[in-house]
Amino acid sequence: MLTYIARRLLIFIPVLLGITIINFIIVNMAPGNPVDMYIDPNMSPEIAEAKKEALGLNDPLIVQYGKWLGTLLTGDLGYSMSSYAPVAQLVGERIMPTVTLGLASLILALLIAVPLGILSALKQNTKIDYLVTGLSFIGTSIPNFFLGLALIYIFAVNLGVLPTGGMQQLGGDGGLQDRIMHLILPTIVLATGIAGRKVRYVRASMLEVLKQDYLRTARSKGVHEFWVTNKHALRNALLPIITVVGMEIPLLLGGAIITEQIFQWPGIGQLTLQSMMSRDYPTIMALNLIAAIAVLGSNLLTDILYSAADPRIKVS
Amino acid sequence: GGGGYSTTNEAAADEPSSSGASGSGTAVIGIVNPPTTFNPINPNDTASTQAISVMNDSLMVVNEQLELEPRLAESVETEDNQTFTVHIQDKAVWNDGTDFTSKDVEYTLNMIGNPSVTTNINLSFIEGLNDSGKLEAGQDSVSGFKSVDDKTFTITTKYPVEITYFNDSFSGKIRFLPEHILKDTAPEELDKSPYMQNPTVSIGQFSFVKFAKDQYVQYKANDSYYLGAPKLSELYLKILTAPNLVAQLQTGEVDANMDRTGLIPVEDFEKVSNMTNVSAEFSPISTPVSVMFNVNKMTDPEVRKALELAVNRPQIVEKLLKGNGEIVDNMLPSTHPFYDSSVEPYAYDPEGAKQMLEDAGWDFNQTIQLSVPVGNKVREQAAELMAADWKSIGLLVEIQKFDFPTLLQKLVSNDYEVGLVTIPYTADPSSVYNFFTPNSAMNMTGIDDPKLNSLIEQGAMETDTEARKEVYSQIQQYFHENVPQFAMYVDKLMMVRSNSLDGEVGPDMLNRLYLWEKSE
Amino acid sequence: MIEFDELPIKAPLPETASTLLQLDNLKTYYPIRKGLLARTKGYVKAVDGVSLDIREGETLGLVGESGCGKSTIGRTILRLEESTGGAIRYRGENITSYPIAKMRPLRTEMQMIFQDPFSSLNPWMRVKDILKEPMLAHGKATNATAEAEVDRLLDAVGIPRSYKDRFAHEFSGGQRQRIGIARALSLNPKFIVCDEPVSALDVSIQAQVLNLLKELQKELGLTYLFIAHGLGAVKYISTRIAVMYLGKVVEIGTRDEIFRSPKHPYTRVLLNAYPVPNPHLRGREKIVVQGDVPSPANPPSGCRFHTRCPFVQERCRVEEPMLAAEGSGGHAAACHFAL
Amino acid sequence: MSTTKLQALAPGGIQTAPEADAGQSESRFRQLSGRFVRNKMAVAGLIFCILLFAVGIFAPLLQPYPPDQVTGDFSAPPSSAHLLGTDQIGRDVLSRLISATQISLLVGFATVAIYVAFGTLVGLLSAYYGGWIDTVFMRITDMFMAFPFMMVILVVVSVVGPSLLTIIGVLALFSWPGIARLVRGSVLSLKQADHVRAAVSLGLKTPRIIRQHIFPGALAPIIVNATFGVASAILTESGLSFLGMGVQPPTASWGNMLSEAQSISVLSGQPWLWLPSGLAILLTVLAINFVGDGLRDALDPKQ
Amino acid sequence: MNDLLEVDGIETVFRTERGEVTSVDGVSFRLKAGETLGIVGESGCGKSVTSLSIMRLLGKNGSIRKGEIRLNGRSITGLAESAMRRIRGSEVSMIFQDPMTSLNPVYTIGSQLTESIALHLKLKGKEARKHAVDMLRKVGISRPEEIMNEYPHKLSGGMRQRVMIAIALSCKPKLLIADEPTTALDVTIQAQILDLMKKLREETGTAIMLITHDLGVVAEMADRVIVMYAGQVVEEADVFTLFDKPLHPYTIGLMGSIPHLDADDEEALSSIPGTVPPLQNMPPGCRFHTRCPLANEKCAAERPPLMELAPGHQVRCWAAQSDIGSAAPYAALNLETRGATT
Ligand SMILES: Nc1ncnc2c1ncn2[C@@H]1O[C@H](COP(=O)(O)OP(=O)(O)OP(=O)(O)O)[C@@H](O)[C@H]1O
Ligand SMILES: Nc1ncnc2c1ncn2[C@@H]1O[C@H](COP(=O)(O)OP(=O)(O)OP(=O)(O)O)[C@@H](O)[C@H]1O
Ligand SMILES: [Mg+2]
Ligand SMILES: [Mg+2]
Repeated sequence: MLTYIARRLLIFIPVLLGITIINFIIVNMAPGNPVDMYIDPNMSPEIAEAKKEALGLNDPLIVQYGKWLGTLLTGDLGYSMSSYAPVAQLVGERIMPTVTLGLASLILALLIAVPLGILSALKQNTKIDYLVTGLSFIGTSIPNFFLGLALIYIFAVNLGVLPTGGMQQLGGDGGLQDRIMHLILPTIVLATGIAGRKVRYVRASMLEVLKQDYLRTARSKGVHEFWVTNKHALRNALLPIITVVGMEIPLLLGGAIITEQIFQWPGIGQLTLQSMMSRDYPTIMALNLIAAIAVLGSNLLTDILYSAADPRIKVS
Repeated sequence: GGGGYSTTNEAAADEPSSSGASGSGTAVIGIVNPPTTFNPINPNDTASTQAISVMNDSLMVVNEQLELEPRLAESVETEDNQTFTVHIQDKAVWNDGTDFTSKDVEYTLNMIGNPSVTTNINLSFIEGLNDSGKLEAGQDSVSGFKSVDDKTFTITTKYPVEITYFNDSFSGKIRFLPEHILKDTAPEELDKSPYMQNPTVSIGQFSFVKFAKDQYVQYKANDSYYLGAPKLSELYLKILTAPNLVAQLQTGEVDANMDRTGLIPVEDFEKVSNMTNVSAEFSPISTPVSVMFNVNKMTDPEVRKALELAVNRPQIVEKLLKGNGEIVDNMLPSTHPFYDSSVEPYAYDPEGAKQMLEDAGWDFNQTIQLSVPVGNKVREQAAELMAADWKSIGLLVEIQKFDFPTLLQKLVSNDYEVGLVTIPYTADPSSVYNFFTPNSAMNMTGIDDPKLNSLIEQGAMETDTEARKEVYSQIQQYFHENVPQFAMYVDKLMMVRSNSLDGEVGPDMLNRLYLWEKSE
Repeated sequence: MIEFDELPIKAPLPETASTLLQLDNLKTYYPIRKGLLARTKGYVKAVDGVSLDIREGETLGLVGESGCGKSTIGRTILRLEESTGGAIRYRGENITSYPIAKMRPLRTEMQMIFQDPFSSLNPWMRVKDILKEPMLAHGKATNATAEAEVDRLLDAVGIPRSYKDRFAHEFSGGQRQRIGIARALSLNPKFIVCDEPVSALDVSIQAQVLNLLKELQKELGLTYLFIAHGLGAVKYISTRIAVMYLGKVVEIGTRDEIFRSPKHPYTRVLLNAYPVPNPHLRGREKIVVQGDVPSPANPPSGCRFHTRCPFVQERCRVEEPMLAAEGSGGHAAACHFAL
Repeated sequence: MSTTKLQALAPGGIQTAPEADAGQSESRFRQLSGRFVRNKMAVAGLIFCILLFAVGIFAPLLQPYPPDQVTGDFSAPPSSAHLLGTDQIGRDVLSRLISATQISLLVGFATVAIYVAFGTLVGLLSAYYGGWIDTVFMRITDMFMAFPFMMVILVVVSVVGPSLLTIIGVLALFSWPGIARLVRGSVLSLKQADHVRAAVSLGLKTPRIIRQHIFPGALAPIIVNATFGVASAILTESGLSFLGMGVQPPTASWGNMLSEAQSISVLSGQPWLWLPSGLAILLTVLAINFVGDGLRDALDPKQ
Repeated sequence: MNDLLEVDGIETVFRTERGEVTSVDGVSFRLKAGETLGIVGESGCGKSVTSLSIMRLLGKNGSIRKGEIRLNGRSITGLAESAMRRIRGSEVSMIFQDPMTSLNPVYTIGSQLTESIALHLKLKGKEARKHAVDMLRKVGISRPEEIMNEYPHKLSGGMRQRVMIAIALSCKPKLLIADEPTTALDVTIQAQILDLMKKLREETGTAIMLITHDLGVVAEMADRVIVMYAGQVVEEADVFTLFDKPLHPYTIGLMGSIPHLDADDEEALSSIPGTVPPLQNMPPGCRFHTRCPLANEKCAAERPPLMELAPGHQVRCWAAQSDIGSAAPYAALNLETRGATT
């Protein structure tokens, strides 16, 4: 197991290097740069040039990349070019909100999707099945931004029961209850899409398992149908879900950009958009790196979890 | 000639007793764009400038009539339009109790001039700073600065300038660094110093408490404020999306929207006007949205003029802005003191425009690229209307939307044909016209006409106000005729204030925060 | 690389028939990858030093338990699997490392019939296209003549011509197996590897297919390597039989020799374990071996059968027996105590 | 093949039972369509899609007004002149909806066509040839999979400018790894299938083996994935439109029409501005998903 | 009557997408305590469905439309599901063809074994475990304590089938239904399992219903044999009679098509031409007539009933009935009944 993890981590290195290189090129190809961003007609072309020089923006890309990688290897993500805050701090502050939102959405989505998926599979080709299927499709086809606004309109503006956005009440730390109140709407928005997709997977996986011979064995032992489903079938059906959940993580980061934007959730997504808009190269690079690590890490975690959950699979 | 302002602060005079007393109540101002930095000498963007000015006063402030009023300064005076004497308010103290003195001003100026400090402030008109606004190598202090005493100093400019110019470029613009806090920080470390992330020591109406990223900036009353302690105990700048801003005005979570960075979308005007818990009005002045021509590609002034004539600007103002706007011809709105009302904006005339184009030999098979920045929906919609207008006279138009950095890069490097951009102006008109000289890093139109260059230079150098007005009239006339740029529209911004908030909102609202009151 | 620590041993060859195919100490290993860099940490020794001769016109039956390497031999002969060591000689020519292009003309001579009639036919092609494809690829027919050839092939395997527009899934297992045979015949081969062609079929259908194979052999002078794990079919169709255990041939001989006087204990166990469809023989003495076949990744030392052999001796555990001819006509067994 | 010998070999004892369903040799297609037709939702979805295509193709004929022209009051509610009202700058919503159909379908289908073709190619080659080609391809695939999708799309769109082509290209660029893996997986297992082994032993050339014997087997998961891909491309475009990076105005797409609903007033008071495009997205995604589901069931060999 | 199991004319149908199919059509037989009944027949002829009907495990779309099944004289056809569950695994238990898929891959052998022990014997914890270990030992598994904690994939096919047998026998059932228990196994392993079953049968006196299509296995194990074809019983006799003197042309054909190890025949194997007709599309008359060399008009038109031609020997064939005792019509089959030669 340990060698397996070590090997996977070893493979990460070239992949990450590739990702950062491609990303570096793409980001630098984007027109605009952090200096020109801050419009001031009194600035002379020379000083703008000097600024670029000072920030190293005039070096060849390879040199710039080398410098970035060099400082990265010393554990330093550099300083933001727009706020001059250490990038590590900027990103660090945003990770928890995004992780919180992502985890909450995943959990909510699974809490919805697993029972519905199972129900749908057990009642295959009945009205219930069609209803669940229809709902899941609707869940996957509502754009996040639309659902978000609609929920704000209903729950925050009309009913006034939930805050429209943000992560906590102004000023205070608000306490747990306050945070949860703020978490509800964005979580619902993100979870809706995930749940929609997951229901289909759980259903398909359950249908597959329901065909298996070992269920017949269980029945022939006189096991109650409830346990046949919820013990013998369920555990097998949930195994592939682990992989699928792992695949959600990159989508979560992506979906979060819009959701965080709508709900003013101070996470990675928001920072991404801001640093994109200000061409804050170090921050963009750091975000990208972290996202890539998150994706690769979650892949690895999924595989490990899978092998832990499924006795048949031994990672090697 | 000479001139000057002197002041006795009314509020302080009215209620001197309030100084030192704690206020009560919390006000929340909604903004859509988050501030990115609190560095007083490097405010990157409007939101940052606003966030900084809540806690840091400048020597003077601009009021709603675009006039400069003294603030930290008791007076700014000059005899020869080259040496400006500034008296600092006696009572001005940093919020930690340290006296605010000429030393702070000197330190700040030296930092601005220091080549290794990042700043977007350019004071190249001050003696001792080179054309880039930096100290020459080997120097570490600005020779144009002279400290007279703790509360008095003089600034010498390289050449005579009008006092408005001086105040606009210096007194109203510079906010100060606390020398007693930062003096041991090496200049090259200044940008990254912890102070810039957590600027609790400041000299303004409120003091910084906390910046919850992407959510809000929290301030508390500066009880030792030299104009008297604010009546509120707390103030927030709350960062929201536009729909949420409207929603929260309705729910009462937000008390007012910020000028310029807290826009109410046009489609919500009606909804907001109908809200019972808030009162809404339109700000008297706003910024023209410029249509920029790349004169190297759109070389013929007649063509550019024709394109201006072909835009149905009344429709934009009447229907899109629902009447809350005006039509002007170029960079300044009609409320600007330097606005020349004798320059009549062209009337909408599609037929005439078409004729002019034909006369100019325009190739109607040529596609015009219209570059539009994303982020302001009304501006985008107006661009679509403009494109439709142009199409209706037989032109081929292609809209390309870019995020702001991309667009700016294209404009600055003259890699576009027609572009939209909003350029904020200040009380002194020279700042906006500086965009049209080759001396600027930001010459978006690429225009380099000796006549215009000399007019703009004259405008900056002229010390007599009336003479300046004359020069700027000529510039506006030049724009009217040559059309390197024209204004698509000027929209009046909706300013909303909760009924429970007692205070002024509007373009200069940040000047008067300390007078705001909040009833429950 | 693999060391050639054993001398190649050939099964005895009667003078009467010429050798068509010769395996010379053939080895096919599948690598097992493990560790940090996924280096090869060991091998599944699926075929571990097999020497055989297949004579023109005969059927060599190959029997053994599941996983002992029978299919691997078949696939290696047809170069569907790369061998790890040893040589394959076809008509005296060493084809072990022929490149793909050089191998292609030989493909017309050697063919294969597969075990699973469901997966061995391309489900997306019509029968006639399945049969035409190889002929066209090798220029054995033109578009014009192919249709007639298809008819003849279908006649030969007993599928009505009218079915040639159908897809594989529209046939029963037995019929599919016939189509598989027709496809193998389409290139007019000399030698066919039949990899358990009847195991997946019902008993009554098995007989149809076995009869067909036998008849075709007689008519077309084919040579078969007939792989099976049941003894019944092998006995019916083979002239000679080789018994495999864990990657090695343990006994080889004519059909009668194998069935009448098996020499290797494993062969005897196999014969004995086979349930006889005669209730009157129920009470007969039986040798039931205990345990399972060991893993080919880690075969036992000495004689590979020693872990299950009812007659095991100390010597068997340490010394590996050679497949040595004994007595008449090339009947050989790899056992120290061969009977 | 010696024909004489074969002819001599009459199938004497070998008789073939009359096939019970002789005569009705369904083609594979007929059989699949038969199964597909039994799934009512899938059929409904298919009909809806066909209608959509018709709308897309005949869009210029169906639009009551030119979609980019200001033809009425701004934000006017539905009336007899404008059946679905007008948008915020006075253009006919119905006309725009119809012309948006064309664009959104183009985004959905063109994106999928590109990435499916590319992903399939990569997957096929990677799995068939294995070895270092596989390693390199798969590492590249990993890389593209680990890119945070939205973020990179934003960067690329701002680099190349947000034209319709860019959107299609960029969506395709970051969607192919999924299908490459899918195809690789099924090819790896198909490679072990006996009919592929047979093709090799018959001496067929590699391109033909891939084309004729491997590719069709990998097709089912590809088709299913592609249908879902269409739906998700349409959705992603709407997300990009929300961020101002979608299809460029004045061209209408469902996404940029829907993103007009970025205001509480519009949401609550002017449903004609968002409901038509919202419903169009919802129904199309639903329909395509149903079709995909139907296809999946119909193509499932276990059925 | 002291028959353990009485199956009386059951007809089992499945609702499918293409309409209803009758998989088992009027099957009747009896099984005494301690007896072993072999059921043979081609793939798809309804062997498994018959056994699943007895277990009432036909799934959602299957049902017994007609007939009755009695266990120890008590009808179980209409029994409530809860009562049926008490029977499954305790009175009647079952082992299946493919030991690779019959065990749940994510639970240990121990937990799958103790599940039914806890359910029916009401043993808990250590006791249940001890019983389970005993069972494993009984089916010849060495190191049973360790195996208890293993997952199925670690075991070989033979081991798994032993575990299945241990599970099936753990609650001392009166009837064990073994549905092709050795088909997936190698010959040497098959011999082990058959050996084990014989031994256990002697020890416990359990009646066995042994389903297979291998006549060798039947000859080895069964007391009486039922031959099924296309959902019907076509012949029933005790094992010796059936092998010595089969009467139905299908049975004869089946026996002719097995290559025998002990005969030196060079001639072709006899084979039954053609394939089984699909259930949806049964020919009228005798279901076998399309493949039968003896078929005449009567066979094509009239369905033959199952007729007792000798005591305990029942055949569903018009030809067999008309010419009992005479071998003449069978000459046309060109078959010999090899079992009789010994
Ligand atoms: N592609 C492969 N990769 C790794 N191991 C393999 C591969 N193919 C076969 N093996 C292993 O090689 C050994 C021999 O396999 P082979 O298929 O030749 O056996 P066989 O005698 O044909 O068995 P069966 O009767 O089950 O068909 C087995 O242990 C098998 O697991
Ligand atoms: N759940 C089901 N739904 C529909 N048809 C079924 C179902 N189960 C069995 N059948 C049909 O019933 C018939 C008899 O099947 P059964 O499984 O009893 O055959 P079998 O004799 O056991 O064959 P084998 O030897 O292949 O196991 C087959 O034609 C099969 O297709
Ligand atoms: Mg094999
Ligand atoms: Mg069965």
